[in-house]
Amino acid sequence: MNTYGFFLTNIWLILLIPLLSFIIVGLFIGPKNKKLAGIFATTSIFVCAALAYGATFEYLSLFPLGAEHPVIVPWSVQWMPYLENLTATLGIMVDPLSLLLMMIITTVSSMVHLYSIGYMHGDPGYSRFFTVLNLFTLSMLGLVVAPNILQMFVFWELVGASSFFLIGFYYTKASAVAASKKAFIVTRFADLGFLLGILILSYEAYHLFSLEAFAHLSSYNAFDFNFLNHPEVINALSTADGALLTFALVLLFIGAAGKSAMFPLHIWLPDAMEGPTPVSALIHAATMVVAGVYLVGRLFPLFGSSEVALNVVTYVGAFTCVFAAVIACTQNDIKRVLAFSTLSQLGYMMLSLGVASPLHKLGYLASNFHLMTHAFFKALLFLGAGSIIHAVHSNDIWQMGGLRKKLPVTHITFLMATIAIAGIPPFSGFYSKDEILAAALVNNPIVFIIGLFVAALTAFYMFRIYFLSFCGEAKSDGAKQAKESSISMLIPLIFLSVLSVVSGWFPFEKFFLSEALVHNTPSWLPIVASGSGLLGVLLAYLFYFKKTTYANSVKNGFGPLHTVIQNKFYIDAVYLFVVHKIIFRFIAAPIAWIDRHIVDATMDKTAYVTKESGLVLKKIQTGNIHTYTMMFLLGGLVLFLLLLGVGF
Amino acid sequence: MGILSILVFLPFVLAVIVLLTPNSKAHLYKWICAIGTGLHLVLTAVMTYMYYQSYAVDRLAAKTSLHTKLYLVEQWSWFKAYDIEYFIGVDGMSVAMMILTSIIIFTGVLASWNLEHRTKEFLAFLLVLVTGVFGVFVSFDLFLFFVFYEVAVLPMYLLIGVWGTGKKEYSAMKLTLMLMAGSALLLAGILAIYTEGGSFNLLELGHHKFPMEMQNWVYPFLFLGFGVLGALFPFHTWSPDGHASAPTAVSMLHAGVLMKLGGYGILRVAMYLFPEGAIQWGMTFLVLATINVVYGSFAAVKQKDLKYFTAYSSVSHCGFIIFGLATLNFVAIKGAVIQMFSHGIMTGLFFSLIGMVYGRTKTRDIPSMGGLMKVMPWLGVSFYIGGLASLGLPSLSGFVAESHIFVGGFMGNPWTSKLTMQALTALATMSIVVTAVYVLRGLAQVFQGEITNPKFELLTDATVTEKLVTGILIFTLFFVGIFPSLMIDLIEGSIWPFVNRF
Amino acid sequence: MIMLPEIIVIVTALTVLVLDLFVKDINKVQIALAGLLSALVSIIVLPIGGELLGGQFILSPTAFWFKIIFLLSALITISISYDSLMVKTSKIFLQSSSEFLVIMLLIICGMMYLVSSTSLISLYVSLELATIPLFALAAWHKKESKSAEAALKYLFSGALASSLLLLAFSFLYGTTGTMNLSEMAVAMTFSPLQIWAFILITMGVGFKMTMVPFHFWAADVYEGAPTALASFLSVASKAAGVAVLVIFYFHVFPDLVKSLNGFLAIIATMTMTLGNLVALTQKNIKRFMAFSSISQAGYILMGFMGVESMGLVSVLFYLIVYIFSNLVIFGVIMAVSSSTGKEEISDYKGLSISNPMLAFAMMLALFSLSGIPPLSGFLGKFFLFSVAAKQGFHWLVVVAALNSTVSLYYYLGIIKEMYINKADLSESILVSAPVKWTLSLCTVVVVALGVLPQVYDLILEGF
Amino acid sequence: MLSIIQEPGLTYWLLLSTVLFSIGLYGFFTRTNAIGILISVELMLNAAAISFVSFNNFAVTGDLDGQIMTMFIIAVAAAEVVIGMAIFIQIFSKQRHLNVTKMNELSR
Repeated sequence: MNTYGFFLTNIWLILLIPLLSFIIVGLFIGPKNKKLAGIFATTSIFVCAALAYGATFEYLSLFPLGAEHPVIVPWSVQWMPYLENLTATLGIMVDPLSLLLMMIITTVSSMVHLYSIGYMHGDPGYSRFFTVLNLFTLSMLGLVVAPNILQMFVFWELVGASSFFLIGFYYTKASAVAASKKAFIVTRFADLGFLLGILILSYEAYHLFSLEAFAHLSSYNAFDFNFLNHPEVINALSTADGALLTFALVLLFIGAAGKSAMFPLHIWLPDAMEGPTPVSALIHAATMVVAGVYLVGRLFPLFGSSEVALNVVTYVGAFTCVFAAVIACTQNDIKRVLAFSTLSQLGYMMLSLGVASPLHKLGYLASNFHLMTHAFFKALLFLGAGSIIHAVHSNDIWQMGGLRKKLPVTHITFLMATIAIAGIPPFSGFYSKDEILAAALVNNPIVFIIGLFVAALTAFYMFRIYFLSFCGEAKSDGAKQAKESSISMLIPLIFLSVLSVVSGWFPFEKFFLSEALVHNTPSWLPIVASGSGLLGVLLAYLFYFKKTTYANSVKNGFGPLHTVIQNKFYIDAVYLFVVHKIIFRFIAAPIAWIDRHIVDATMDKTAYVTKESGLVLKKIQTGNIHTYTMMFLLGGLVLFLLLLGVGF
Repeated sequence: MGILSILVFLPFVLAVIVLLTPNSKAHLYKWICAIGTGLHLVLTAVMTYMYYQSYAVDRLAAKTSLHTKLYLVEQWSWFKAYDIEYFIGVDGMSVAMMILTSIIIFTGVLASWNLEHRTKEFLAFLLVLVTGVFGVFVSFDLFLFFVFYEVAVLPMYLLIGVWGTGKKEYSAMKLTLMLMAGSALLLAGILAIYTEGGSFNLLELGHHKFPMEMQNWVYPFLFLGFGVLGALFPFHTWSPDGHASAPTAVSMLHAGVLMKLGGYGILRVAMYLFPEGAIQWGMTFLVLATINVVYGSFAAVKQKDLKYFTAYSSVSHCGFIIFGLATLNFVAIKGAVIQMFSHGIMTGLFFSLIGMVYGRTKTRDIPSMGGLMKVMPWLGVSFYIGGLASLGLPSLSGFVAESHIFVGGFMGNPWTSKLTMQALTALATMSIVVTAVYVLRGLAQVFQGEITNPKFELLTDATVTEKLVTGILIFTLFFVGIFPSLMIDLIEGSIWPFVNRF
Repeated sequence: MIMLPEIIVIVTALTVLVLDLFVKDINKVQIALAGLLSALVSIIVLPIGGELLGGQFILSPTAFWFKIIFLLSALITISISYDSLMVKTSKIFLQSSSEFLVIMLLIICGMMYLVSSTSLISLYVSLELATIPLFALAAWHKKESKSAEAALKYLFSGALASSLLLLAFSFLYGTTGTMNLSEMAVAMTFSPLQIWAFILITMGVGFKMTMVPFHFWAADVYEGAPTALASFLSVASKAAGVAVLVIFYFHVFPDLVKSLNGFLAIIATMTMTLGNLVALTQKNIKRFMAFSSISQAGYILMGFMGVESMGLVSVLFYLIVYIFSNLVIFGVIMAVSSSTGKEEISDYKGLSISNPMLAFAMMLALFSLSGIPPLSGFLGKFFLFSVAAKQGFHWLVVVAALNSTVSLYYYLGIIKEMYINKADLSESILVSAPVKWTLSLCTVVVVALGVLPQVYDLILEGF
Repeated sequence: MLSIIQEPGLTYWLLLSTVLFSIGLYGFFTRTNAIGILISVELMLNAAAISFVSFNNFAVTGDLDGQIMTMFIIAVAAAEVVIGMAIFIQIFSKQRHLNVTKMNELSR
């Protein structure tokens, strides 16, 4: 075994540093000195970023780009020993996917930390914000480097908890409290699916250890990814009970769908915008929502083994993609638009994973590539929106306008990110979306068409908010006196805008695979893709550049349909109805009632019966001597009968 | 006079000292008890260290042994006629329970720091109660076990009756009667064991092969007898009322420790002596425990009073303990024992916090409180940590226990059909969502949002003792949550014999 | 000289009688206590197994222990009723209390003869000596009509019982041809007449130890009679009843009773359950104690199952434990009624504040009666239940345990009055010195008996 | 003439004693006056005495225990009567009547 360099040997620092800074800032620095807390937290994340980049560099020097990229676990310690080889270890797994994710998370997180030093200035909960942000980064990193599925679940829940605290940061605002509760409960429900998936999977895998065919794998644990993704194990599991394996995979996907806000479980993401904008940028754009994609990506060989699971992933992803894009076009709050746009881009990633299969991995690569590029430009969009809101003091795009001259840096960076997401050639968005469309074209034409249509929609709603906020004249006095944000907020914007361009040229194919992938994408594909993007831009220009007459006429044309879409198809209302009306009224309340009036009452009844019988027996004590002596002789008779009955 | 006897009778001695101190030095009572229980905590740590030394040598042997191996044993004959002995010793499980009880009594005494009404008798009765509990966890002679078991139940009546709130007489009487009725079943069971097995010594009885038809009726007797204390489904109704009207320290001790006697008893006596009976009755009690879990969590959703809210949540969590035991699977039983420990600490934290909040806001009604986080951040954060621990957030001890029970439940046992076992475990797992719903709803209503009642503006945050109480309990929650292998290693050795006997 | 204890008791009775004539208010209680103590000491010294008067008077181990029980109960009863015997100002003071004392001593003497007798004649005479004077004591409160009425009811039930008993003795005598109990046991032939005699004896003795169908007199007599007598009845006369039952079940009909476990179990259940259920509803403390002692008789009956020596030992041990617990409660009742004159349970409100020591002693004794461990009541009950369990009557053990839970309900009711309810006792309760000493001594014994095994082993050696 | 009626055997005497006993019992339950009840008690005791004597005479011919027993029965019966009368006087002095059915002040 070749020895690891400095970075890889103590890779565990990447977890320890955020933990230490979380504790130190949280307990010691936070209450004392606000300013120092912010700086200390940000530096610790920068150190983590350096560690991540160092590790990737070292990994690539060990295993150069073209060569085989093995999965190595430089550090792991026994954490939770359930049984002999059913032990959950706490460790760090290094392979191209986890390195990629580590880089993305640490970069975006450090940018967001830097940005929020300026953005959160003057907020009473300043140090509390940085503490929980550090906790979030720690748990996200823990999730990404997990060598086994149980450690992933552990940090998965911690991510959910820290997002709960961050969404509910302004805890005095009732809507923020409700949003944080909703987010935690919906993701918790999805985690139930995830946990059940783990239980079934680990139960099935554990029984393989008893077969002697797997004696040579006995050093592994039932939870480890290396074991679960091991080809022999996979075909053993699918042959043993294919249906059960598919059921387990669908359950795991439910967990992923919850965290990545896929269609049925997406309701919490738009409300999560209640949290401060840096939070939305970090958590609800770049990192947390991507965890679901990462889960499916990590277990990709296992998912590949069952057709049904992949189809579920594809169609749920595709539907969410279209569904969210349509809603995004009608939203008025800038952060809601970006939230729905995140939803639809996640749908993209999911469908590209679904479309891929172990044989031709293009979809798998494209999804991870898009994950990276999306993280950068979506974070940039959110931070840009943050600085707009910071300047204009309102989220509503109809009150912005004409900010081009007032916020020059924000304008340029926001424009670059919008072009990137629209998928227009020189920028990163085009390359990753093009790869996804190529993968979709090969496997699933319907999905390809959906992807194309959504590409146009994405361009349309992105440029809609661009034109409304930056072009035309200022529509409100807030927009009139808008001033550029402070320097500490602008540096991250610039850095991210550079990244959102550079990330397009990332040699993702060689990074992931050893041998080059056979490319049979037709030449007309890139042109068609960028064409649909430009079409979207053109439509947005026509509708929203100067006067919005066309937009209004189209909106009235749609009439009631428009309001339905605007209200997110009333799905939230359905959920509220189910939870409150059905679960609370027809299950919880009756149980509470039963407990109080039936189970409890029976106990009291038995006590009442004993008391009553006491009173009845008391009546025999009449006090009259004749009854006493009569009872005396009756007793004698009873004894005699007893003797007859029992004695003989 | 080994360390175990000291540990058991130290609280009793403290109680006597408190009773004897004259009324003039009233302020001393609290200090005597605090220092005493603190000393007790230190001694428990010493005992654990001593246990580890002697246990380390035969850790591997435990895996295959059929009989519990005891350490730090003290044995004197008591009643020669019935060969009843004062036979105490400790194995992994008992050490864990001793640590739990020692922590809870120490924090309980600290939590009742500002109690004015007849503190002398209160502390004395509390310490007598805890002596009974310590006794149960170390005694391995059935007679002694039963004596300590009843001593633990009895001061309850006076503690709730005299120092309680709300309809205290009713709930105190209900609680005592239901627990005593439960122990009536136990007495019949123990005597049946004695007539059949010939001795009261648990280890000797372990060698005796009990006939099947006897096991068939004695096992349910013992299970239900202990189940009443462990809040098994139909007999749990004493716990919401009892806890709602009990004073803080009493409900801490009761929900935290006494309810664990039920689970502990089921494992130590019923399952150890009657493996075939356990198999025979496994499914019925598993279904009951599942109802317990789901029923308890749903009932907690609609509760308006903080103490009822916590009481129902502890009914659901105790359901987990019995569920873990009823699965007859090694991992699940280990999970049940960890759940005993973790839930004990969790409820201790919850009830102490409720006591502190009640001490300030003078109301336990959830809707009427709001926005307290701004006024008492320390208590708010500790409440949230307790809440997250109870819904099983990883890195807190709740997750360690529940994941064990779920994994064990899924692996099931060779005597019940795989499907039913997994279906029941899935049902129980579903409760983690319902727990999340009611915990967050309750805590959000109390702590988040604007301050509803202007009077709450001027409330103060935690005092030093309160910070100490919550600090110790939260530290334990995190310690077990982050380093579970220590707790697992402590317990594992003692669980193997139970499973090997099936 | 194994008849020494009886002689000492008679001599003390006479000296009290005579001295009372000549000396103005002598401290008769002290003399009585001195006498009883010396009798107790003399018994311990005596060799077990001796016999006198050609076998008519023996000192068997059972006799030895029953005599100790009788003397102990007399000793404690007299000392706790110091108020009603000596203190003129107390509300429960008895006129001509020295005669009361003399009769009580003679009754004790009767009981001691009862236990040592070997033939039917001496058995019958001593039994009557132990019963009839009680009717007179019951009527001691001349002013109240309740006392006379109680005495009347007691007289008639007692008379009926003794006549039934007598008829049974005649049948036994007739069929076995001998008066001597041990010879009778040998000549037993289970003829219908003897079975009928067995039933009649059970009825007669059932009256004395308040078995259920024959317990009706107890409530009224306890309430009507002076408390001193009520406590004496609940302890000594019940022990005498048990003694007679032991003589017949263990020595005269052993193999018949061995086959009648079910019969005994059902009577025991009836006695326990009825005693407990009716006690639930009682308001007057003395009536309440009547029913509580009826239910205790039920537990004692469990000891007779299977007629083995372990059963007898547990019955004896339970009686000793029962004496101490019961008399502590009666002591407190007398202390309270001597200063407040009230006998309702609700009058005990806030006793824990007005007199904490009294309340604490009462609480311990109540817990011991309801069978709560570390106290001796639990131990006594545990051994009785183990006898029933050994005979395979597990359902009976459950019923008995549930019964003691029900009994816990009403014992806790009193504790609730004392500890929880607010005190409205205006005058504080002052307790005279001897009563205070006896109560604290008995409470210590109640606790000690529960923990120390010596007493049980001592009894065991005898058998 | 006497020889025609042969010597009555044990059963006849026992018959007599049981009849006497049941008469006493009957009196015990129906009499309302306390003294009436006392009389029926005496009847029962004497019935037992008769059965003792008859057993002694016919069945147990060896010794005289039965007759000695009767002596004691008579003595005890006397004692009972004395105490009974004392109690009745006390009741009578208070309530001017001895009707047993009215005396249920002690009840419940």
